[in-house]
Amino acid sequence: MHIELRDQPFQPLAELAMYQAGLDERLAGQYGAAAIFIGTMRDFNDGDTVRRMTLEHYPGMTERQLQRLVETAFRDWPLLDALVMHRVGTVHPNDPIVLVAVWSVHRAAAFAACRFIMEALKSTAPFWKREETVTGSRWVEHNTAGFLESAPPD
Amino acid sequence: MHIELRDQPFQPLAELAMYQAGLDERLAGQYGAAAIFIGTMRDFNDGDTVRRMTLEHYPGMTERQLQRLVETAFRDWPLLDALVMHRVGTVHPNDPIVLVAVWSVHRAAAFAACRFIMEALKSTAPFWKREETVTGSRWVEHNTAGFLESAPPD
Amino acid sequence: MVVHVKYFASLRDRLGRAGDELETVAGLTVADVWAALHSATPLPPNTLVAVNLEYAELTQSVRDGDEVAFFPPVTGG
Amino acid sequence: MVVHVKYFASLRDRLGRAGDELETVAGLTVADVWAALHSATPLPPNTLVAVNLEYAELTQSVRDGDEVAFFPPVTGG
Repeated sequence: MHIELRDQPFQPLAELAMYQAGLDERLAGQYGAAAIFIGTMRDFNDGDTVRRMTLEHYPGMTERQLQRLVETAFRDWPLLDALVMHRVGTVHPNDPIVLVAVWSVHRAAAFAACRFIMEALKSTAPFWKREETVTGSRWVEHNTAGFLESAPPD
Repeated sequence: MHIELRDQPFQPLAELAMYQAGLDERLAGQYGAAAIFIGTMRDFNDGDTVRRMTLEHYPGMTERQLQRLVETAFRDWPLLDALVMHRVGTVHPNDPIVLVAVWSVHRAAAFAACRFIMEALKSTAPFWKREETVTGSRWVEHNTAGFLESAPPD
Repeated sequence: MVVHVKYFASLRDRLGRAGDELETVAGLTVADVWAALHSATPLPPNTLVAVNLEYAELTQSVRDGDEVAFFPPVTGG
Repeated sequence: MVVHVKYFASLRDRLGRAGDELETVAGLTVADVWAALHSATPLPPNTLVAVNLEYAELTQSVRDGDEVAFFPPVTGG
């Protein structure tokens, strides 16, 4: 399990490939499923063009809270490994913000745990976004709903 | 949208990075979420060590069925792009079997559509696995349940 | 009419061949095609059926030149 | 006792500072800490609270040396 904050741009797929190489030394043949989420900065929000964003966090508490929610996922699903990376500092459109990857024997646990970690991160990890639009800067007031929007379609 | 069968080992993260580079030329700043699933061959199943596996498919129908289920996902969720790759032929433990990646503005659609595509692929795409264990070869009878196992824990 | 019949995976192994060419009269359903070729072997339960690369029901009518496939539950992914 | 108080994001901007050091008597709750520092400013609705880097309730007791943080709903990910 690895949790890391990054204050410079990072490449989630490259990070994932590196992590997976180390994981394969320990777990090759054991995991059947990896569920991965990558969150990327958009250049628009609430109808406005966003040029830049600052990600503030609470040093110490953020890492602890991420650790806690990943441990909760390990307790609730049969997971083999997990990787969480999150940007802090100044981010620009198309910059990756968050990477969550979860490995398990079967896909159901991997999907569910990856989703759980993202939702728990969004609602409990102490990060705050301030957006810079053409008209000035503003704090993002709240995150979009997660599970509420995700029901399978009719 | 891209759907591809591969008859030789492939590297999902490298394929994803290449695809993403092309996608960024068209969609940089538009997508906020990528949900990705990678299925990998395990070296055990139903209590037995599995040394090798053959993935048979129905040429023509398999591609058509994959196309159809990805189109269903595009109809049911606001997706920006999707990539599906699947192995056929002989695979060995730790070889990637399937890659599903979905890009959307928000995470809820990305997660739900990625999950939907995997479940629909598992239950409708004409692939069949024959495992070789120490005691001989056998056809895998049925896939594990998907959505049934995935409810959030109590 | 002629119907091109295909079998896959464990069903192909069980029947000992990958397909059949059936010359028959018009007006058959998918179930009739199976029965015409395998009078001694009932269609195994859970067998899936496709006509011209699309999933189909056993009651679907078959036309001259159609490709009809029978296969066990799929196990990809 | 001394309580180390921190503010984040829009709440910090609103208060015009990142924190306070509160010297006070023992026996305060988190809510009392806020009231002691901001008698003129009710705690904004939806404000989250942490004590020593863990989420806490407003009713939690605060001890000498504790770090108490107040912040708006989080928006990471």
